[in-house]
Amino acid sequence: MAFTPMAFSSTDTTLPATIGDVKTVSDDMDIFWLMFGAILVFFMQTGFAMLEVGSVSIKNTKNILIKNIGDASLGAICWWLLGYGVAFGDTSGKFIGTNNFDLKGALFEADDGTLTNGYSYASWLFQWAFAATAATIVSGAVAERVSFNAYIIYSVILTSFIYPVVVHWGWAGGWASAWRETDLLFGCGVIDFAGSGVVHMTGGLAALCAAIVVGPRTGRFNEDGTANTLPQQSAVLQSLGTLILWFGWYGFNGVSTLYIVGFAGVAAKTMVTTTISAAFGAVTTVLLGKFNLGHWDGGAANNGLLAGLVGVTAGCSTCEPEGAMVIGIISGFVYTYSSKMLVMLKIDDVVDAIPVHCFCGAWGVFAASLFATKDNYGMAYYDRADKCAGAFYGGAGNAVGANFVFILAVTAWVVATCTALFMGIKMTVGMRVDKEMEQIGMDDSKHGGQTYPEMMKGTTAA
Amino acid sequence: MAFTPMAFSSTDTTLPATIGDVKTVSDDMDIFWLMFGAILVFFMQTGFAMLEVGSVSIKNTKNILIKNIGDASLGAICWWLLGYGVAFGDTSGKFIGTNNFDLKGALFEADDGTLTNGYSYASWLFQWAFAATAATIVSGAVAERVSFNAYIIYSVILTSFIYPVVVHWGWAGGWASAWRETDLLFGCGVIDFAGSGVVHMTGGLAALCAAIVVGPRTGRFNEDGTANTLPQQSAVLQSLGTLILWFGWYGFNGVSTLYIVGFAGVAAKTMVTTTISAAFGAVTTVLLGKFNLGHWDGGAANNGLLAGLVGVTAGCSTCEPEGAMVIGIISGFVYTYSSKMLVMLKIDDVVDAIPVHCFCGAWGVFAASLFATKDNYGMAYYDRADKCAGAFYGGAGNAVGANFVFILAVTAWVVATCTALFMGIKMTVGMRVDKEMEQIGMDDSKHGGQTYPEMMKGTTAA
Amino acid sequence: MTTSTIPSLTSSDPDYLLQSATLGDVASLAGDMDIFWLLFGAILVFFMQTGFAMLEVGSVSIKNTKNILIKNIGDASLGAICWWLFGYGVALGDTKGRFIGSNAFALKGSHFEADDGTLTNGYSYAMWLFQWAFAATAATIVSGAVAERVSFNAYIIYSVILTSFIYPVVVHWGWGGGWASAWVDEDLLFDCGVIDFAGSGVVHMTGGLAALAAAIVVGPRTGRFNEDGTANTLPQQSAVLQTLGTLILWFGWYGFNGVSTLAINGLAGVAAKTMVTTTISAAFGAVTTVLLGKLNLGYWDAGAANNGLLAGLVGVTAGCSTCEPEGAMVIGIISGFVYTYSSKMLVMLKIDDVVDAIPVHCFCGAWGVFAASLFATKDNYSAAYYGDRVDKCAGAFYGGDGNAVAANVVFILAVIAWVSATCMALFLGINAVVGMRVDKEMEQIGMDDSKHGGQTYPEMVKGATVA
Repeated sequence: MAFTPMAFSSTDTTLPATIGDVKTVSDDMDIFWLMFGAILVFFMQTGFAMLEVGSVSIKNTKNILIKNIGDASLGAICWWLLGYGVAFGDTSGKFIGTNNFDLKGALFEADDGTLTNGYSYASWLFQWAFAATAATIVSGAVAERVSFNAYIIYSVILTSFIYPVVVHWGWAGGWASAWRETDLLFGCGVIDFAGSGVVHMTGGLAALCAAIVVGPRTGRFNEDGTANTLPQQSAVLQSLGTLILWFGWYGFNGVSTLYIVGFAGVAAKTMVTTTISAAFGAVTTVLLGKFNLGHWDGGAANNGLLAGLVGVTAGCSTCEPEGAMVIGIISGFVYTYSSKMLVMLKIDDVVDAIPVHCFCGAWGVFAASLFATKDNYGMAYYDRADKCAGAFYGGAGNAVGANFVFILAVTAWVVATCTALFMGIKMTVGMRVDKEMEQIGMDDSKHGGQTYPEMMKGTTAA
Repeated sequence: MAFTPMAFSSTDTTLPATIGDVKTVSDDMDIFWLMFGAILVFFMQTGFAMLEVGSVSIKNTKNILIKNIGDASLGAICWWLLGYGVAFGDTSGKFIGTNNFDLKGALFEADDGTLTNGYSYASWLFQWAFAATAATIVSGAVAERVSFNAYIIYSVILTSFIYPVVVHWGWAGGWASAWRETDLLFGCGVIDFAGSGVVHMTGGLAALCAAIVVGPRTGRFNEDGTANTLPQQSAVLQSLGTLILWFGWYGFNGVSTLYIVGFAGVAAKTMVTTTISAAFGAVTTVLLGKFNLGHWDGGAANNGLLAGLVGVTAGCSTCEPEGAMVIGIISGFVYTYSSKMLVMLKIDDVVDAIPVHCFCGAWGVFAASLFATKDNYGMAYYDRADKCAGAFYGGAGNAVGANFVFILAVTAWVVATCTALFMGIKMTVGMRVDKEMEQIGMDDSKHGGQTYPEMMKGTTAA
Repeated sequence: MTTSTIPSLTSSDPDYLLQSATLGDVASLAGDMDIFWLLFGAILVFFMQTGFAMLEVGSVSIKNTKNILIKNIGDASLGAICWWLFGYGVALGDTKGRFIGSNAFALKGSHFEADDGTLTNGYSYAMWLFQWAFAATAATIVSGAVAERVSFNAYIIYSVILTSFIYPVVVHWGWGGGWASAWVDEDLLFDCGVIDFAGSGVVHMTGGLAALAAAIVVGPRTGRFNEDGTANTLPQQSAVLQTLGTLILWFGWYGFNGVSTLAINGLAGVAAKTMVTTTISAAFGAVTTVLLGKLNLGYWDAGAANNGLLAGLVGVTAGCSTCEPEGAMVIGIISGFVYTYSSKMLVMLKIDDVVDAIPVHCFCGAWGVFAASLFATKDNYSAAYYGDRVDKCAGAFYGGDGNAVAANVVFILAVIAWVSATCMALFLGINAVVGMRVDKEMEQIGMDDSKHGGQTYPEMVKGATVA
């Protein structure tokens, strides 16, 4: 507790400083920034847990809680052993990373090969929090009927393989990445700054496949095609979760600059556009809900907020506030009507994860290629702004091409692998709990008893 | 993900560094600091939401939740289009700001007129979070009977106009601001560092006007003048909200230095005085509660904590820990007895927002002019300490004059505009829901059904 | 709100940005960043109070809701007052016989002044805040264990004494100028001092041992144990709140462990690696405990996931900055075993711990201190502590001479002796004077009704009075 900072070997403060002295401080600040972001994004796990538990019936409370802790815990183990290497290891054919597994390898060593490369450790932490987010999206959609064994299998495979491959494509050495000097997709690479596509569309598509394979909850749809609203235990917990997600999203989007030195202005503007899109997403969805349902719907406010946040995640660093407004408004429409469409298709999504993450995610990637201004692109990315700026701001259209191809490729990859995965699970261990267990709820049968023993009549003490 | 920081044009780290190199890193750190604070203050929205929902009856749960999400969302839109410019634009007659609306204008551009001024974007975000706080204070006081249309109208006007004008007066180019070199009120300007007056008194006074105009909840007061305690759904949520508010308050007070470089010591001491005042506020109020009510009251602990926090917000950077102790203790008294007074006056405030924010806010502004030491004033403000230090620490009394005038002016401005606003709403769309809706609760009639359908007897499924 | 110049770099020369910078300019920037770092950590650790509050309230019966909530607010509030007046000085003041600090009380004294004696030493204020948040954590651990039957007066007395004296003395020993501290230059315990980076021993074992003493003295809740030696599960109001609390604790733990570097300049890499090992141990703690729970109970237990997570976090807290990820894995797995079986043992001994605070904090804390002396690598020790002691002080599994094992074992024994002795005296004294326990009737109907103005959830619970 008595030590002094180690940066300066000399205590004579009147000596001239070198660039190296300044750079030491600057590098430490970048690591600080990344840890700050990692912690914020990790807190989104708490948000998802509250949102999901608030949305299910009381009889499945403990089941959803243990899954959320599992997403973070199992996620950390998978990300450690496999995920980070698949995502950020040296590329094999621009398709997949092949080393730096297990926090070992050149990435995690300093130049002299022995000491720790602190920045890489911070980056591992930041990216782990993103990976856990992608995995969590699924568990909300298929809650209340998916089996625990199925959940464990898909969580592991999603976090170890399916999601990291998309990360490799979009953000690392993969074929669609913009973070390279040469050989770029359409001369630009995809604009998906914080992951409307990489994270949200991937999670949302996995949720879509899972929801189709597992089927709707018993009693969700009637024979005449209408849908029933099943009990939701607490709007309070859902709102708490949503607000925590908004809070964490400033780390998700803002800290995706990955550096603060030289990027503080980009980060600040990113947080502003994030705010504006979220606000317009919420207001639009509430108004649409009033129009469609006739009441001011609290759930619409929550999901509209999230829709606006997902929508702006790809373009948050490159759009102007006005662009963010348009992105948020359209996200509200995309959410509202894709949610209706899923009901018509009898796909049962307990927390509306598919409309929010899959459809608004895809919209977000597309929007990023429309609304990127040259100034912002130049600051957040590289000096390719003339070619790669958004179609609405004088870009040559290459960004639209790149982003469109990326959307299609991610859709193909995730749908193919996830359908195989979930069909495989269905045919082996089974995707779904049996009818009786679904009826009485999973807490009683799998998790040692009901929640709220003091409030619920006829329950066993936990 | 592969880019290198931009701060240093040369990679030869042995070259001598210039002041410019140091300043680049330093500016980025200041922006980081402000974003850090903005995110913490934004999280206070979650705190207010939990506190308010915990304080109302179950039948109005969704109603209060959607309002809280609206305060942040609508608030962002209003702050974007109007509020920030009114508050921080170039002054017109030291009364109101007149430009930099809509995130446009010189403030948001770098020196060369094209690039982004990152600091201003961060400042916008920080100040938006403050504005949302001011608006939220009202919704707690008038919960359970105010109409949704009325809520939307007053939220918009408060965030776009009434509150930003006070900000302009106290913190920007206005007549009472201390952040200027010349032409200061009493030669000093007001000491209201983080806004006991600007934010809390403004929000609390608006809440007072609203509560008077809308009238008490049905059943709150008996004909003989006694009051009934109406059902509060959950002390847990109220405490969760309070603790989240305390957490966020470190951003509210500590980061109000607005810079970390050169102000880190001020920020650290500010967080310490904030802690001490909160602690004494809680302990004092609990003891007064035990004395008055005969039991150890959890609500007193929560509101006493908040009273201590509001009280120290104006003087947090300029008082000593002993001063913070006195401020916290007196805040406990102010809260306890102003709360009693409101009950005697038959003004119904669901969450005790008026005692906490209005009365402790006014006390806080006054206290700041008493307890500011010369050393602390010199570090947090300017070199006018001999004239402007607190009356108890050798100041010449100018600070007392300035702060007192500011309290009166804010009271006059907010009471006049808010009374006009709420009376106007009352005469047009109406301030209050009808009797029947109040009886059965707003969730059923306006928001699509009751919360907790599984726990409450005789409710419809949500 | 001032103009946007760097105060330390003011100059009227228009070309001053091009003038050469001195080490002093850079050092002043670095100093401010270190304070920022510490404030960041303090706020995160403070948020753990919210986590403990939710965890504890979720674990008790509805009838004691307000009682546990007011205690948690009290831990932070009373804790701040005690830490201000006494605690910080006892912990981090100048040492007296390497046993106890003897100045810097009430935020006064040279610690809190800059070199010129008038201005504020910002770093010390930030340190006060950071250490206050730790102290509040230690105090809170007790209230969970003895919930639902301890009297409010007893709670106030032990909180004050724990935060003002018992805990700060341990801090002085382990982190201040005390006999076991590694942060002094000479005269070190086994030439190394204890490796307890963020406080598996200093904070968690201390809190956990105090909880153990309190639980023994106060006795189990009525109805917890049957005459035939079996135990009943008493009602827990909400698994949701318990989980919310646990997740908030995990969030705050990144401040607890990561920011315990106490500076960011030169130590950012250590902090980043520390957060990674913290994550890995937490993950393996949770998974191990859930699997053990499935094996022992036959179902997937959400409580096991929560407490296993916390077990992994407590276990890695001492060695977080010095172990490798593989070491963190082993620490987390063993923490899961330590938690599961020490929890069973307490039930067999008929010690009633409402939130399992003793297994998590006391037993996993002790394991954590021991583990730190096994798994510290030379590279990591050198980066987090001092380079010139590394051959002697690295972990036993990574080529150290065994001095660290000896120092850490002695520290564990000393903390056990100190906390057990002082806390037994404290709690027996309270029991003899004001009484540790509420009366039978109040325990039956719950403390909210009788002491805190009425039941929680008046609208949901039958027979509750309106609050």
